[in-house]
Amino acid sequence: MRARVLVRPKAGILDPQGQAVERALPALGFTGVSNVHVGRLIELDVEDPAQLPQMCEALLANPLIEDYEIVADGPS
Amino acid sequence: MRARVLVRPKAGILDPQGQAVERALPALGFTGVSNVHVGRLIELDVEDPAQLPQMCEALLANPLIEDYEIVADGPS
Amino acid sequence: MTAFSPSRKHRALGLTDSEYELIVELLGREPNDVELAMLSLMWSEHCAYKHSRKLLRRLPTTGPHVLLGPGENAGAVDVGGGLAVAFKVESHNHPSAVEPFQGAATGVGGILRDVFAVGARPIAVLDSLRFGEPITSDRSRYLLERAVAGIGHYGNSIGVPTVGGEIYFEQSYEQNCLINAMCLGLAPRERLIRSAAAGPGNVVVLLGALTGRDGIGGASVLASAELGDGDEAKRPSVQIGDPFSEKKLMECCLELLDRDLLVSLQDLGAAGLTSAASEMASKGGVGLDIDVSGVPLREPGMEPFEIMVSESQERMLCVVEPERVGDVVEVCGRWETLATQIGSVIDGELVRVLDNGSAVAELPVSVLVDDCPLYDIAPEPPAKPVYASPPAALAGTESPAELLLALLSSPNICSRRPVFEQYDPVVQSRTVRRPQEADAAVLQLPGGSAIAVSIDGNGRRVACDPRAGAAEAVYECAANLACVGAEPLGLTNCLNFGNPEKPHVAWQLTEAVEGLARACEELGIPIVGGNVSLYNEAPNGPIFPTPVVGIVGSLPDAARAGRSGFASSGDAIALVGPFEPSLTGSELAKLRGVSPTGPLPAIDPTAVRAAHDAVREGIRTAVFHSAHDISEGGVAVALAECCIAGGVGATVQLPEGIDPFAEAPGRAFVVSGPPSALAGFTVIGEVGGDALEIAGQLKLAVSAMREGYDGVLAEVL
Amino acid sequence: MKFGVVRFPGSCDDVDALRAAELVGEAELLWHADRDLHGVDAVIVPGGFSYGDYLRAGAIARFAPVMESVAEFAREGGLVLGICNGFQVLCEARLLPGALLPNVSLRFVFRQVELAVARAEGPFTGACEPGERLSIPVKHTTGRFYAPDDQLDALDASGQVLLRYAPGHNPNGSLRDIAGICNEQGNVLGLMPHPEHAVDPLTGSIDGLKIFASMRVHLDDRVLAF
Ligand SMILES: Nc1ncnc2c1ncn2[C@@H]1O[C@H](COP(=O)(O)OP(=O)(O)O)[C@@H](O)[C@H]1O
Ligand SMILES: [Mg+2]
Repeated sequence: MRARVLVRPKAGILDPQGQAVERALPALGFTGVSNVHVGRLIELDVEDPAQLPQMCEALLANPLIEDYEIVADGPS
Repeated sequence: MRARVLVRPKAGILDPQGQAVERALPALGFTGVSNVHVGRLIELDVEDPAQLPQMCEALLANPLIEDYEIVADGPS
Repeated sequence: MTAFSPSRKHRALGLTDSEYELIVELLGREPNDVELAMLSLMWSEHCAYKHSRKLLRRLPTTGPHVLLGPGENAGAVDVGGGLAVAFKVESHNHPSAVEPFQGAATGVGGILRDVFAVGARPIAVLDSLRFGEPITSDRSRYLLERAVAGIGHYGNSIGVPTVGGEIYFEQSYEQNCLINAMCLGLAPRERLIRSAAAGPGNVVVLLGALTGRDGIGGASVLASAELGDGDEAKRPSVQIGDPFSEKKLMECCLELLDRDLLVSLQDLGAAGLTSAASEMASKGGVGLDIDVSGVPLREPGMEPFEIMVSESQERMLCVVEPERVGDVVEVCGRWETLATQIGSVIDGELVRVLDNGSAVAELPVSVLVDDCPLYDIAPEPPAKPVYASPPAALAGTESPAELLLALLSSPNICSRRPVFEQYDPVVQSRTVRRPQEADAAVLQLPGGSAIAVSIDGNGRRVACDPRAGAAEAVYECAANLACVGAEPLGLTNCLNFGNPEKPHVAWQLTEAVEGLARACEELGIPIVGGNVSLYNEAPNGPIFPTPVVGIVGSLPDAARAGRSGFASSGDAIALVGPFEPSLTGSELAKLRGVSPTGPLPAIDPTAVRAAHDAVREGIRTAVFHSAHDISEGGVAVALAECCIAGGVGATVQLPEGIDPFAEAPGRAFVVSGPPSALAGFTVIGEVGGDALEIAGQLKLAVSAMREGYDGVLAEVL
Repeated sequence: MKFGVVRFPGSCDDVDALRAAELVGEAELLWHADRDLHGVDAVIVPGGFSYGDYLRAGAIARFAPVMESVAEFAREGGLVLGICNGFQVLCEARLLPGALLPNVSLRFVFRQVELAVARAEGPFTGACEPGERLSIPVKHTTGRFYAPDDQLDALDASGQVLLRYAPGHNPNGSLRDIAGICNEQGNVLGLMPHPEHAVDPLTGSIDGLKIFASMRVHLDDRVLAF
């Protein structure tokens, strides 16, 4: 199965990357954008999707600072 | 509107991060994982979602080496 | 006889009709597609140096310390104690204009490979950068920021310190930024290895990364054609650098050489396998068989020609005796580096490309490497000025103090700290002088001695007067070495120019090479290698002609390496060297909006050499507490920099008739030391206080000067 | 006494750490794929970019076979010093609390910074004076120490913060200016600055030597106590 893991900074932790994007957009003429956060996207083919939560806890995300979300993407 | 932008390395472009993760997983006891790619996840509130494609081209992605995908996420 | 390929593919690949005809004549037949792809790259400007090779013959290349000269992956000099230093500078201009982060990063990756290809462990990187104006151009700021990040990314991640460099901002680089990277490596003398393949029956092994469709056609299209608008289709896929792979590849190659397991080693750069295989065969006077079906691929379905010309990064090619292949594979396994047998050394003089055993290309090594026609260029001095005047930044009514502040805060002179803070200068524990501590970087060697290195080149001055400007680059670089107490051993250079088929660019190139050669002869410095980057041209004209030189020198005692900043109150300040500066080509002239034309002041080689010797000696004997050469911004800026670096003021009286802002790089120095020790020199004042006072001209607090000096790049970056 | 310096693929400051350790004792490299710690008395997890720092700095390295042995060694009270990337690895391995996030500037920064010794006792800072300032370089992209507030309070209360950036010297936005912390037992230290690059007057300051000397003294005392 093809799966996506979305990893984002936990709420309340300073996200300078998100802030940098938010600051840069108006200069490029894009207005009305707020609440920007930048995280990681991991896409993979996995034979046993049941393993995904453990993979996230162990490697793909750091639960102290990041939340993750697993999205099934259909057959690979 | 809350939106997500998924940014990933273009097909055929070297993805060292994806390779490193793919090589690490078996050592942790996770087998049957392949085709791993690591990209960026950008989440944002945007008043005018029609601007998103231009934002991606101009800032959020580097069109020379990255593809992007815009996912509407419902009201912010 | 005319024998155009029916489809005229050769033209799309960058070969002229007559070059194609010559190929057909040499082969006695039409080349097939694989052969045409290989030849088009080997006969490109980038690989064949067809517009510059004849000129390069003018350069002096021999000297008592030279171990490897031009022709090898990197040159090398003997630094004593049984050690050799290998070094080279290379450009990555066009890829960086397309994607500055990856372009600059892979530029560093490439020059590192050239250095460990000769068996030397990379110990330092320097970079020489040129962009358009940072204050007015968004694009220039973007290129600057991303290129610097890319250089740092690669060097920092691989554990090689970036110890120096230079940056200039000029309108002429707006479309064509220059990214030149230099690397130095250290090896026991006897460990230096050449790239010549030898021993028919020996195995050809490909090391490192998987081969993908990176930079297919990159060498000929990217490096030999002008970047114009609407050239999207020509842009090949961008190469991504992976410093982690290269770190493993580097450690792996160095261990293979330590254990004496290789016959020869060669990096894969422009033109990939084609160039590496041809060069190794040519140097060894042997043939090679390469079977592309054995090459590990990143993408399925690659054609043999794609595999042969791919420029995927982080790969090396080596020749191994059959009985040692097992050991080689074992070492590579430990370093998680792929090692694949892809061919063998054969008798004869053919490079044969096989696909699962059947030949898909068969080319004589000589046709690949030697037979590309070398062109004479047609130099012609320009009839009218080539470069427009820069916009004037000064009103013309400023006081000397205001002029000094304007110069200190101009992008070409201000502090580079916001840039070099992004580079690790200390990893490997050799760095005795970091950026901004002295005019050259100093690296200690085992046994207490040290080497020094600097990289220099002021394109605006070369634009004024190509011959004198190029010579000045050599003098200035050698002067920087003198300031830390080092004696030059060898020089590398990168010639960044516009389109040499245009007569005035041909003239700039010819004159600059002459200036370079003469300055090296006058100072007794051999040129051990370099690189040429041509066609740096936008629709509105060429870049400033920009020869960049890097010199490596040695000093006997690392503990006595010089510094640029004034050291103690009460020291006397003296001028050393002949000094008849002019405003032509100066930073002040630029700020005043004057176009870069006109002859530069003449150099008296004997007097300059004596000045370099005196400064070197003064530093080595610790008679001088500081030394700094007088370059951009003249003696006033030099004094201000000594004050800022030392955190102390100075009071001086300039000799009659010297304009404090006029320039004559590479000849003269500001030194300080105990008054008694400086008695024999032209003493102009004293260190002390918290302001710089130039009698009759200006008085500025050191803090005010520092504020101007430190602010500018921090704001644009 | 002997130090072991771990070498991952991508370690950069391993040889520097080895040389620094050799100034106060013996030292050898420990290969990442090897579980055997060769009987060393203290382990240094050095700086660099283990596994390219891909995904998250230190995330992949913590699974190296050698790290299993290092974790066990630490649990048994062995001295473990993690420098820069080593600090990141130790946090990822949960041998130290908290995490290291990208610098607020989002850039790599090299800078000679001043550190204030927050606690001048124990195996890593015992040779320092209380309140002493140390001049030591930092060089990293991911050095902003983070832990939730309550955990930070606990670290402060238990004296686990050994080193802070002196006022005005925080290069990365670390919470509470934290530059180096130890575990509860006090035998594992992680710090972002590079003491191994401050051991030779020719190449910088020699203030970093204090950390290595403290370790030496601590181990010698322990041997004497037996
Ligand atoms: N400007 C120059 N001065 C001296 N030697 C040069 C110059 N340009 C190129 N060379 C030499 O020509 C050879 C080929 O250069 P290059 O194609 O850049 O090598 P590589 O493929 O190893 O990067 C090298 O040995 C190099 O040192
Ligand atoms: Mg080479």
